[in-house]
Amino acid sequence: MEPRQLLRNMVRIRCAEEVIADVYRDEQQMRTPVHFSIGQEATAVGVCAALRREDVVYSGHRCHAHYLAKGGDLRAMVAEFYGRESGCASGRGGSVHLTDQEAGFAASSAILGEMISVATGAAWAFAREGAPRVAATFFGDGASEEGVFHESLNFAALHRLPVIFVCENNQYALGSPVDARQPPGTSITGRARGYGIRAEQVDGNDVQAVYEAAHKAALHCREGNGPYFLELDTYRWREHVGPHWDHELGVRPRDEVESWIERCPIRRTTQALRATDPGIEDAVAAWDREFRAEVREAIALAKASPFPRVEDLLSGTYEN
Amino acid sequence: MEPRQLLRNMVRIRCAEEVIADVYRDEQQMRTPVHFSIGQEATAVGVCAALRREDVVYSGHRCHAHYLAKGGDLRAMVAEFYGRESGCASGRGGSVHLTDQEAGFAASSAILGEMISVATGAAWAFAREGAPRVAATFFGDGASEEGVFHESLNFAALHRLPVIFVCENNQYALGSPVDARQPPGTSITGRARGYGIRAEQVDGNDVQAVYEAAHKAALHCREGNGPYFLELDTYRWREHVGPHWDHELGVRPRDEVESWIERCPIRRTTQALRATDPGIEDAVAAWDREFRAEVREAIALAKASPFPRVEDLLSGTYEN
Amino acid sequence: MRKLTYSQAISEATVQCMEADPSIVLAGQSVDDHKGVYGTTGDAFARFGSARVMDIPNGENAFAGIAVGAASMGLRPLVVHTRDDFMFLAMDGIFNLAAKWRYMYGNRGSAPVVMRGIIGRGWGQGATHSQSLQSLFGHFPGLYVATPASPADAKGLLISALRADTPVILLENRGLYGLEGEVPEEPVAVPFGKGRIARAGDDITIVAASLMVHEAERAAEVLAGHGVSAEVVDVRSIRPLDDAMICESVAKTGHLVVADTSWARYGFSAEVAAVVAENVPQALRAPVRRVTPPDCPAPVSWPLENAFNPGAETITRACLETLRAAQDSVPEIEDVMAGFIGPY
Amino acid sequence: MRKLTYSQAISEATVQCMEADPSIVLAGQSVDDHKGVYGTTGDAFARFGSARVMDIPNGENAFAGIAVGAASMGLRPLVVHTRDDFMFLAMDGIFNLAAKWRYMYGNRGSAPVVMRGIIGRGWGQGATHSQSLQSLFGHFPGLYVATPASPADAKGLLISALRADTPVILLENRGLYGLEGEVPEEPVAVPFGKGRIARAGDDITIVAASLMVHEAERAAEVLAGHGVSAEVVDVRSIRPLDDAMICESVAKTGHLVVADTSWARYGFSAEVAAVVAENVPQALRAPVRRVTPPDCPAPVSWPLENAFNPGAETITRACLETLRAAQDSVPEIEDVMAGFIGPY
Ligand SMILES: Cc1ncc(C[n+]2csc(CCOP(=O)(O)OP(=O)(O)O)c2C)c(N)n1
Ligand SMILES: Cc1ncc(C[n+]2csc(CCOP(=O)(O)OP(=O)(O)O)c2C)c(N)n1
Ligand SMILES: [Mg+2]
Ligand SMILES: [Mg+2]
Repeated sequence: MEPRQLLRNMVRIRCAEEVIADVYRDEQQMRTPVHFSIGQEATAVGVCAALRREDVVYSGHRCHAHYLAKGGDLRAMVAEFYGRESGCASGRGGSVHLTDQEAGFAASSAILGEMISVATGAAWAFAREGAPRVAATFFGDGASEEGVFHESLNFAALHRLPVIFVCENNQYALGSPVDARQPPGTSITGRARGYGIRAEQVDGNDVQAVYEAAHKAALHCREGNGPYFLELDTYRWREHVGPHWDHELGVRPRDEVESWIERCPIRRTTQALRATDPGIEDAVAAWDREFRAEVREAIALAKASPFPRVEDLLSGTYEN
Repeated sequence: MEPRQLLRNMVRIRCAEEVIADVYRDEQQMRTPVHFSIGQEATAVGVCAALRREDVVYSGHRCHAHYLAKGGDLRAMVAEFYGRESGCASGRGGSVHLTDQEAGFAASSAILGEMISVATGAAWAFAREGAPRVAATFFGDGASEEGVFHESLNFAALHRLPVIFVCENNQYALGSPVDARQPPGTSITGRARGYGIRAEQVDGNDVQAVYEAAHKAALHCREGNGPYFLELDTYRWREHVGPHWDHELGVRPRDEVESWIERCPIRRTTQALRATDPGIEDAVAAWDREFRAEVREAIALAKASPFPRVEDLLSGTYEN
Repeated sequence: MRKLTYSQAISEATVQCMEADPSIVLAGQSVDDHKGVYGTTGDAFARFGSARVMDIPNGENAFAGIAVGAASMGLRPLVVHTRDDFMFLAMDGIFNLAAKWRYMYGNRGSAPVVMRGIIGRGWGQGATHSQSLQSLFGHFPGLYVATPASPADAKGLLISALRADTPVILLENRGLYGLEGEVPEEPVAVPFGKGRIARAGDDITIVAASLMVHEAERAAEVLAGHGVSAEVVDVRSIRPLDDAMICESVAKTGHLVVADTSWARYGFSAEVAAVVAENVPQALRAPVRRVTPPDCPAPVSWPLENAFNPGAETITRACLETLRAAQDSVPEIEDVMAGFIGPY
Repeated sequence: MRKLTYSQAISEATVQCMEADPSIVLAGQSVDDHKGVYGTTGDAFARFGSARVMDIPNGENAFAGIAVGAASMGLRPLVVHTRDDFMFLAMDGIFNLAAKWRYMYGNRGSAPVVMRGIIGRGWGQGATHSQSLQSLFGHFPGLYVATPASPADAKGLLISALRADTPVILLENRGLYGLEGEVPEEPVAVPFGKGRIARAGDDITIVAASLMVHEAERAAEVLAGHGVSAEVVDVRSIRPLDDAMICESVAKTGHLVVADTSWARYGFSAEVAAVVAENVPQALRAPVRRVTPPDCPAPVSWPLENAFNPGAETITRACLETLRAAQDSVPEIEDVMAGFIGPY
């Protein structure tokens, strides 16, 4: 994918999340917890750009960006936040249970690490079918501490399954920095290598680097060489859950947050493109207007859409 | 510990298990599953010889050897197999729930991997107390695949806890060889290093080598340097559970079993000592007679001992 | 009709379903070994080989999720846990993923995994290798939970499970594997939620699941000798539960004893009592009795284990007490596991 | 008496117990952060620092075992799970280790871990972040399981837990944290197994746990306006369960409604109904009613979530139906979580 397109995709996600965050905070009408990826757009965009439509993506609680990057329907996502029947999970799942099967965004879920195993299972199905499909799963540095990480990587490596494990290391789990949770001098990538899995640690705020690594990973999987592991270093700007900034609450050091804002993946790509593409800043500004309007429209549409009917409360629990 | 003493301890365990296996099979009176370590005595003896009485040992389902090596009461173990009130767990636990607190054999249990976490917790308590005590936990190659392995090693390494992780790699879990369960070209030791844990792979049928490695490990822990990992390669001669030989059932290749019998840790140590200690073979023969008599006596005693009273069925469920 | 043991029936259902549906994969620790999970997986392995009968590494937690992921992509994993106790490690995948998958993604697809869990009754299996977890599994919407008591149901319910579009937990008691019974050769599905009157009677209803159905039948036999006509209801599946059959029986007999291998508190026996208290309380002519293990972990020592496991004798006494009849002549009834040759 | 919120009461009990007993260590994911687990751990962190209020890595499975190992060696871990749903990952440690430790090693020692699990009611917490797991925990011998409904009990039961020599699960509903009530300043232990008559009445008994006690009280208020005198029994702990109090109340009123946030099937409400069916069935003058969530996972969309969560209105209707009274005048009663400001 062209750098310009990568940039555009990041801008769209940023716009969506920023608008949603404001409305979420001001209106209190999206009654579901929200975990924003503002500042982390390059990981979602870079990885998904390297995937095909028939490849599938899984994610965790912080999933909006992955959903959008894989081509998930924005309107259906916003409607889900508003709990509408037109939501991507018909209002049953909320912001942490996004799905868009047509776009190949299989599922996200809110129990840490779960989807590492589920994606492995999808890859197992693909491998058995002999389909050249790849499953990719995003999860955090925190989720990598769960036992399911170990068991899944072992299984995937043993059976050479076409799954890309994408660890978004945003340095924190809730308010807890990664070095308070993992032994000094070690890395998640290092642990992944312990299973014989090809693993790479990449600057997660460099969308081009992420894209290239993911491209290599997808090829590796598709050619039957087994799983691939990517650790992408990045940072979330906002609080763990919700629309606010947490350095204002003293959770993380202000200068740490600011140093990462300096490394904004969107600004960085824009600057990199400026030399060869002098109109890029205007383009970004135009995209920004375009996408904010798109999101506001999706919000208006969602609010005008009907809620699920209470009579349908039970339906979907069992097959019919 | 002197090689002669190590050898004697191995002979005692071998005698105990062989006698018990015969009686178990012939009498059908020990109504509890039994997992023999025949052929694996060097791991138990080598590690426990390097520990102090106040250090504690944990084990899994295959625990008789560890219990005896740590100084657990043979009579109480045998009585436990017979379900007697005088059993080491008062007949409540059976062969997989051995305990001898005075000897520092803390506990064994039959759910794979559990005790990796429990030993880590004990080490956590020791570290907090500032006590120079060490916890060691034996587990198999199979148990190392469980998620609890990953989570426990992470915690132990992060907090530099005095725990020795002893993986007895006997090449099988039930009928499943290790290379059917773990990715090629990788090792359990390699994975342990991923947590920054000092780790060593040692010939588990060489009791001297095991002892020396464990000695180093215990010192490392006691000096506050954090956990230590030992992978000990060995082999069980008998079937997974029960007194029989399984190559007769076609479970494992006869020549594989035989090649490991060739490497019998007892024979090997005896041969190694012969040069400097020409009376060693006679000593072994004498020990053999002595220990077999000891075990038979323990069996007779157990059979003459009372069962728990049915009125006491509930007691021990709650504090009194 | 031709007879099979309970384990042969499971084996036959597995092979027939795998033949009919190439998407079925049988997976579990050492399902491919010489014992073939007590004779239930060996035939499938012989027929389909390691590509479809797959030994898996230890790691129950991930494998539950792996099965869900595969099932949602069209595979049909049949996962075997040689003790249901190991499923504590798989509960996140079972309850947070499998049971909720269809609902929480807005009815857009399913993850129809099938899990067999074996209850390790007897021979000193002890506290962590002999628990009956039906009551736990029964609590959660989104699952079917079956507890076949007869070889025919072991076959028929497994067939239903492998055709369902809902995740299914099948609990099998190890003590049943040797039991013989008539089993149709063709793959006849037994539906979930339909109980079975294992024995008809008028004076008292004994509701039971799995192994306890046999204990109840043995008790009914003894009771007949006392002039008591007991009706035995085999629920077959505990989710859905055949409320109607239970209530009809109790409406007729006026007396209820529930027999179960799981603990009383918040258990299967509580649910059956509640169903009656909700629907036909006025029919009860005496208090409900629960015959279950006592409120402690399972001990190993055999006199304790014998006292722990509820059996025909306890059921018989409970029925007679419920009917206020004399009990002094209840004979000692041997435990179902008597004569078993170890190690298990 | 001085008033505290439910979360302040937990915080106070924690600090007082940690002061009295240096072996207590409070551990959980981000227990040391600015939110301090909804205000329940911040004071302890401020007072005792990171040596005794410890952020832990993610890994619920191992940490349950770590806590058991530490407890068996004399530490007293108080482990916090910010959603009880995460405890599915810890169930092997809870049920196979903690609950059985004392018994299965022959009464030679104990592993008295205390685990707090928070039920994430409301604000679209959804299927995997708002389950009430009391019925599961209640099933297993070897544990105490408490469900405090008032600030005083939140304090008193936590104190009992931290002094017990048996492992304890405390379930707290997030919807209760803001609730105020009188709480003694001194550390007064509330025993397990003793219920509380939250409101006395004569016509019907409402048995409830945790948050549902308040819904029951609100329902009782409305019922009083209908001339119905409802007695509300707060069980306080579900293991042991105060059978006697439940039976006495039903013996008096002849009518029973059980209100619970966990599912009906094989749940708390089943057990309460069973206790009555076992002990005082003849007292029942009408069928028992269970007011619980419907048999589906928790949805997110708020009209569905409202319909899913049982509340005062449903309880009121159930009581009136039980008493066969007219229902047309039941007012709409706002959900307890109304007015809550997100994100949670
Ligand atoms: C099994 C489980 N334990 C705990 C939680 C609570 N929790 C939600 S998000 C989170 C931190 C996740 O950190 P990370 O995986 O790094 O993802 P990030 O939020 O940084 O994107 C925790 C502990 C959970 N959802 N699931
Ligand atoms: C959690 C769990 N899963 C499965 C089992 C069944 N099981 C008992 S022993 C065993 C194999 C263990 O292999 P390993 O850890 O290598 O120990 P070994 O028997 O070789 O000494 C298995 C799978 C169990 N006890 N616990
Ligand atoms: Mg993170
Ligand atoms: Mg092994």
